[in-house]
Amino acid sequence: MLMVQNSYIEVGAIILFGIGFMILLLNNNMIKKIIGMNIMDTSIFLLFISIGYIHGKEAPIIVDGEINAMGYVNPIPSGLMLTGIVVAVSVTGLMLALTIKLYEKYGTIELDEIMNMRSD
Amino acid sequence: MSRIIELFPFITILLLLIFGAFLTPLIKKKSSIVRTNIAINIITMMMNLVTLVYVNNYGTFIFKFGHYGSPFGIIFHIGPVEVAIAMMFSFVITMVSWYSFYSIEKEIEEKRVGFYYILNSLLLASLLGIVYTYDVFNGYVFLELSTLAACGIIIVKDKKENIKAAIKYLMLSTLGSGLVLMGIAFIYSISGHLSMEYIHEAIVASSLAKENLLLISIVLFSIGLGIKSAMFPMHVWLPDAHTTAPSPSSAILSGLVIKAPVIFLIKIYYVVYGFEFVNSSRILQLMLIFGGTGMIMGSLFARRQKYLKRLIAYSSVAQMGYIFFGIGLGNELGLIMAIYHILAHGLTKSSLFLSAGSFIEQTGFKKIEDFKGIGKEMPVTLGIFTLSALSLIGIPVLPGFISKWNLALASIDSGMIYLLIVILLSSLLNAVYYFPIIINGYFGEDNLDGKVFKSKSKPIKELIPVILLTLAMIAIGFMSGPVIEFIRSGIYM
Amino acid sequence: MINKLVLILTIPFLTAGLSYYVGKKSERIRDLLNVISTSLVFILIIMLYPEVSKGTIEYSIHNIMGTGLHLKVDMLRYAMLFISGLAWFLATMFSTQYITRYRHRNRYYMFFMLTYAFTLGVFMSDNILNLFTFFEGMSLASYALVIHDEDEFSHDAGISYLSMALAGGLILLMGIFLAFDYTNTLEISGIAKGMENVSLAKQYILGTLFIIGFGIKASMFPLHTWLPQTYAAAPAPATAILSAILLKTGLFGVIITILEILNGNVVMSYVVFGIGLINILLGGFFAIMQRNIKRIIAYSSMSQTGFILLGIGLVGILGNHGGIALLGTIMYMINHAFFKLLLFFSAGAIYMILKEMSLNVIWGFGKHKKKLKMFFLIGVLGIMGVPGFNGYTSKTLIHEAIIEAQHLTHSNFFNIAEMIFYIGGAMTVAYMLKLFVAIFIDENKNYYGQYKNRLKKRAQLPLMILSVIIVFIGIFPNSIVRVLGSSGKILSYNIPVDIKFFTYEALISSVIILLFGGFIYLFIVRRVLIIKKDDQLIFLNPSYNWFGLEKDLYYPLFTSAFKGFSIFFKFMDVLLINIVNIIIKISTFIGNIDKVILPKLEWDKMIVVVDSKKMNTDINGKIIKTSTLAKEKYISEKENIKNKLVEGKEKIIETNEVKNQRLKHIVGNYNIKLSSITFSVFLMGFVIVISYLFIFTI
Amino acid sequence: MKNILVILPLILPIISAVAISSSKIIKDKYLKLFVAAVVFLNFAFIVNANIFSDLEIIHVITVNEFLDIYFHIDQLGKLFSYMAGFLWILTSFYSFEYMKHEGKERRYYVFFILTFAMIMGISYSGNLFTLYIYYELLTLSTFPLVIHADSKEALQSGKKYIIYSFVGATFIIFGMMILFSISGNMNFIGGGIKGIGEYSDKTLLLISFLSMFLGFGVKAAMVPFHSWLPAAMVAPTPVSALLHAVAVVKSGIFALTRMTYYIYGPMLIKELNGDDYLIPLVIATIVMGSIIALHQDHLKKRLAYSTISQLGYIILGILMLNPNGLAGALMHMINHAFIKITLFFVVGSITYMTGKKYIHEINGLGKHMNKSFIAFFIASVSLVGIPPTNGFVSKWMLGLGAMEANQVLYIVILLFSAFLTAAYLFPVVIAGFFRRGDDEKEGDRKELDPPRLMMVPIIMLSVIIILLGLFPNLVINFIDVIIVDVF
Repeated sequence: MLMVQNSYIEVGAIILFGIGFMILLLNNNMIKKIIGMNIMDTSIFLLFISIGYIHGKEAPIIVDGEINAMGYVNPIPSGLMLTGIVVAVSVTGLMLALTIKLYEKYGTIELDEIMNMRSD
Repeated sequence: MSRIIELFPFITILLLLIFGAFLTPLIKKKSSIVRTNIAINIITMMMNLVTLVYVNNYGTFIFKFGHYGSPFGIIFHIGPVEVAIAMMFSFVITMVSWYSFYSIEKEIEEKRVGFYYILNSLLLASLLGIVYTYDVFNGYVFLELSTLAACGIIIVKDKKENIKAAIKYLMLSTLGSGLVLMGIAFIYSISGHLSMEYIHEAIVASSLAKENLLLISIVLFSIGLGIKSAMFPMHVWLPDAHTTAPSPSSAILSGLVIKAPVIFLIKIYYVVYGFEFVNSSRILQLMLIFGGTGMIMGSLFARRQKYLKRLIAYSSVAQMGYIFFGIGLGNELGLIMAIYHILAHGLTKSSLFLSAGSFIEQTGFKKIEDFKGIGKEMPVTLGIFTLSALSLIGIPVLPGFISKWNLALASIDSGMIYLLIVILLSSLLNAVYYFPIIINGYFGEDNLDGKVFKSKSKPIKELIPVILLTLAMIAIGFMSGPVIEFIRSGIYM
Repeated sequence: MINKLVLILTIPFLTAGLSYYVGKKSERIRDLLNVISTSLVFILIIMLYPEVSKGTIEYSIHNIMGTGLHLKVDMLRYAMLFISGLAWFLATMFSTQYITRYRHRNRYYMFFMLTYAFTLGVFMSDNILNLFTFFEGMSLASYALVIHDEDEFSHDAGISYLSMALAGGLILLMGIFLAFDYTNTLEISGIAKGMENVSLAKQYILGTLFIIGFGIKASMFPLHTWLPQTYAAAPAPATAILSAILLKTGLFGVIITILEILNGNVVMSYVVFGIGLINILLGGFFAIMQRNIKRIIAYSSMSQTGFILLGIGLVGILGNHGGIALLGTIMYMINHAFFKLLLFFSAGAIYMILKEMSLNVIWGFGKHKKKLKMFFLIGVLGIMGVPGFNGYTSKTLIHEAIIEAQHLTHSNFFNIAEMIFYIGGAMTVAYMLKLFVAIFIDENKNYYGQYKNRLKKRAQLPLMILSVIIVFIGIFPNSIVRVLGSSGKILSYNIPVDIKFFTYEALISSVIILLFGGFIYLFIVRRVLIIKKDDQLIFLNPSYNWFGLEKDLYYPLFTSAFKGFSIFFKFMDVLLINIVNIIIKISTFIGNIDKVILPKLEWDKMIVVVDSKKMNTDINGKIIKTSTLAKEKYISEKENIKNKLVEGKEKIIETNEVKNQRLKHIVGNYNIKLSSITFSVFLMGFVIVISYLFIFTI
Repeated sequence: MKNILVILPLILPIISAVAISSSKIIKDKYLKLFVAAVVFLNFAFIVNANIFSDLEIIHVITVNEFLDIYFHIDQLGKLFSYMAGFLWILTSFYSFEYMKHEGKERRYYVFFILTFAMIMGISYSGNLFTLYIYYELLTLSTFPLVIHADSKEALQSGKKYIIYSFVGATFIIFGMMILFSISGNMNFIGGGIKGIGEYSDKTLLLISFLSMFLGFGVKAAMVPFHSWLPAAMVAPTPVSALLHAVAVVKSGIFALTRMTYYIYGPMLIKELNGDDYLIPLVIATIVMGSIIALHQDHLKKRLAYSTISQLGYIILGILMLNPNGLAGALMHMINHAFIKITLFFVVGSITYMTGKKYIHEINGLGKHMNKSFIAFFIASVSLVGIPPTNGFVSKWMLGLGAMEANQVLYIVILLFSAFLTAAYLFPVVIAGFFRRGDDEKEGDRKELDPPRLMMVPIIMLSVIIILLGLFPNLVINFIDVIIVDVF
């Protein structure tokens, strides 16, 4: 229990990951799948940022005078996650575009029905 | 001069990204886009060649972005392995582009031709990035980039099967990259670094304390990258994607795209975690099991296929099995052979796909049984196909044989002789599904009825890239000694 | 100057080749050529005598067949050479008339001469490998003679002959291997020397192999099965040669084995002696039963072989005193050759005229044929052992040897042997009487002397010569003994000179045999085996359906063994393929797992089965269009189908087939779901779990 | 310069095959002339290479210590190359006539000549790896010959052939891998590679030996890997003859000899008891081949099974691991080549002249095809092992080898099989000469002996069979050099 208290953000991230994963796994609807994937990605971002965050420290933005480097949280994870979010967004974008295409071609975005139409 | 040469890896990526991917779309004339991109590809290849010679003469060098060394800056590590693989990548892409120059219009709509070339450049840039980089997160970004670009060259054909296959690929791929990112998060939480060497130092310092975390992260990396490189049980996206894509794209996908993550994985294993930890964890056995089953199951699946390209795609699964098998052996020779097989298979499989593509293009058939007697109509192309297939089957001197031979030696070295049976069984199965195609192609009275000699063969001009690929394949078979020595000089262990 | 031995060996070979090609041009020249060359060889053999009488002649040519060709002639071999030379000469002369009505005459002469050459080789070679070579060659060449008629019967006989001969040859070869291994030499004399250092058990093995190998040719029991049918099948001159000479090659081999190689080993000698007794009884018994002339004479050959074997055995048993037995054996071989030639020639003459061999037809044929009757009678008297004819001399010698053996060992065994000797002699008398009386004494209305002058002079000449010889030897036996004994020793046995043949005891025993034989003929043969009916004689052969070694034992044994082997090895033959097929099936099964089993096609088919009239054909896999409309259509069709199914369920009895289809459909649907992305993701999760388990738990 | 002369027999056929493949370079009418010239020239080159080589070692490509293609002409190679070169000449002349009715002559000659090169490569190869490469290439180059008819059956058989061959190759590779990891060197050295016997893990050595033996045994038609051979009978007769006599099965035998005596060495194998595991298979090969041959009515199939059985003899000789056994095996390799090629040529002539393929059809044919059937008879007598033919000589040597190995059983098997050999070969002769045809009349004799181009090789071969039987010392002396080298 102590561990959960200490690292509730991480635990939350993992739970989120699981939720996203389950959505991805169990839904046939493409849009829902994409949502699930996004939840998954987000959970990872959360985890990453939580690693960088140290309770009681400031964001590494110089507001009033320089303080010791120990006074700031690690900025790198946040920076990285910006990239990660960009990547995730682009992937989501591509995925959505593909979903549209899918609907045009098959007339549905329910994957099981699409699979039923397999003609080979 | 040497300073300039050390810039080459960076310049190639920049060139590809800026000129190939971002600036050429501004050009209106389609043919100019194509020509520019091919030119850039050729330049890249040349530069890589120069770098290769340079590395061969002066040894490994490190390129620092903006002169910031690690841990703060991103660095490229350009050693023999990287440069050899980069050379292979750029060579294959150049040849495929050259090939597509004549034939891609027949497979995709004309308005998308330029798009296709742009994506090719983007893909090459990202792949080179994965190969060169010594920064995990940088690697992740390149990995995602390559996924997107690869998706692009699948859906460029714009048939409904393509869309479906691309979605399947993209979905799994993002799952995989999610896992990789998770893994990065874990090791970052342990080490606080992103540069591979520094992570390694930190891990060595704290390996005992954080062992579970390390194990979790290594599994995450293995599975995540395994999906991307079609490791056996997660190969399900591969056949669809490779079958439906246009043939040149298939060549690239099979030859290159699934190879880059393996390089990344090798780096993570041996540069990030280090040999001791990897060897003490059981991850290598896991690789060995997946690789070995892949080698056999891939071939078994391939044997049942009715469509030519699908068969070749499944064969890729088997061949990836060899690579993972080599990694899983956990000794130096095994690792060398994994890398050697990446080179060999990249060349072989791309020429296989290109020749299969020209069969399909010229005849309009897709099923294997329709290709009976194809050798009468397209003798040269089937000849190329035969050579490549023979390499995969393991006829001596051809690279496929070399890697099998050395993998076997490596498995004897590691004391697991029973693995030889896996290798041999797999190559036998290869023979079982490739030979009927060749035999039915060249021989058979009923097959050759009504076929006119060379009636459908492509002009030799259009086949030159494929022939060059085949020649390169034979060359690395014949020069396997020097090639292996070269790889050995830069192996991570 | 070419060596005479080589000349003797090569002339028949050359003649064989020549006669085939000359015969294509002119048959007369060919006949002449054959007669001349056989006479030439015979003359050469006679010319050898001065040298042989002084001692052994040897001659060797190196580097042929790796071991060289080693020829040797001593007195034993010379006797053999002599009778073969004479026999061939006569048989060739007889053939010139006999064979004219046959087909493939050129071939006949070729193989006839080839057989001659090989036979001479057998008798002359000192190297056992050479001997084997000639022996095999002889078997193969004589095969062509056996099946000369080319009908079913002769082919059957031929196969029996050839397979036994080959088997014998190979067994002999086995023996040769062993001999070479034991003694490291191939010279017969060398082997004999080397045998002294070889353990007894090995000697027995070797001896058995050799005796089986030679014994097949010598028609030793139980390896005689080829003999009757072969003799019956071959043309008469060939049969004569087979019986007179080829049989002797086998006996010669046995002599070599027992007396030379094994140095007269006593145990083996007893074995041969015993086999000889069996041969006498069986041969005689079956000869009495037969009604085919050639068969009778054939079985007679077997019986006579028994006497010779008896002699061989006695030599070994008597050891240093074996001279008289050896002399008797050799004499017997010579005599047997002569009277058998005469008998077969006469039978051949009958066959030539009538084309029939069965006594049921030819009885009474010779009533009015004086000359033939005389020749035949001389032969019969010779074989019966009537004093004054040659058979008597050799029988006397062997009888004396038996008595000597009894004196030496005081064993009752030899008393019994003597009894059997008597019975055997009596049987000979009986079957010969049967033959003679049936053909030449009984009166048959069918034959009234119409076939006069069918037998030409040149065919009569051999008969005449033989008759003269038989009588000559019968009256002056010592002339032969002197010739044989001129070198003093044969095979290290001292040969007595000037034996008194016409002693009281010998004459008495001869008379006993004759009387006993006559008794058998009168009271058994005439009563049981011959039936008189309306002036017709009918000869019975009760042994026709009796247990035959070949028919009832060897043939079933070998065929069943062969069948068993065949089944086993056929299984072996396809074993691998079957295994591979099974593996392929398994791999197909595995390989299909990832492939979606499309239930839709099956589904449609099922619908067609249920209600074929109402279905539109266009829904078979072609309903998928890229518009939503098509999709709706698809779904509605699907609904329809389901509804129809439900209706059909009420109307039509749901067969097992339909049930299975439904099951397939469900499984297929499940499969589709699993092969989708969902499945992939599921799989990935599964792999992760497995990986964790693998890493953390193991 | 000398080196080039030595490897000429390897190169010339390849160049000529390429030349033949184009109808522009070699016109149709010069085709046969050219083939004849090539075959003769190559035989001359072989003689030249064999006599003037002085055990030269020619490295062609050396990639690293194992990927080393090099040639080395020793006595065994000479023996094999002489035999192949000579028989190739005869076969090519036979083919000139025979292939007229099979068609597709150009394709046939291309691969015919190409196979020659592969055989030369096999006989001259100086290490196991080179041998293996040529061995694989041999499979590929003979494959088009096997499926020459291009019918469904031919393709099926061809597939079988190639699958079997590759299974064998897989076994070989398996063994080679282990061997190389043990010895690090695969050069042929008479009596075995030095130092290989000192390796501690004997099981590993044994496994590699057995695996390689079985692998090469596939080409040598060892049970249970034999069934490709009867299936490959769909090929044209000259091909079958070559397959049986020299090209394929004998290369298997050759490789077995090389491997047994030049890699492992008889001493080591005796120490490993490697022969004990293989002898049952070999005996099964001998007996099975003979017995199944008895059941065949198809002439060529009968001969095929006979080959299986005879190859068993040779392998048995190799496995006796003593000088006489090896001498017998090598003798039988040569002798069987001559015998079997004769038999096949005669069977081919029968088919060529009359179209008959089955034994029940040939009754009385010997009267019309006198010379052919006499040749067949001589060859079958020789195969049974009746002196004075060459078949006897080799069986004699094998028998001596068996005695030296103290195995009377081997002799019994040999003789039993010889009996069966007689049982399946003589009926053919008997049917030909002594059985009456269906509508045969006296004096009704047609001249059905094949044309001269086919007849002359047959006659030459049968004369050789007898000559080698009468004067075997020529070959024995040649083989003695090998024996001395190996033991």
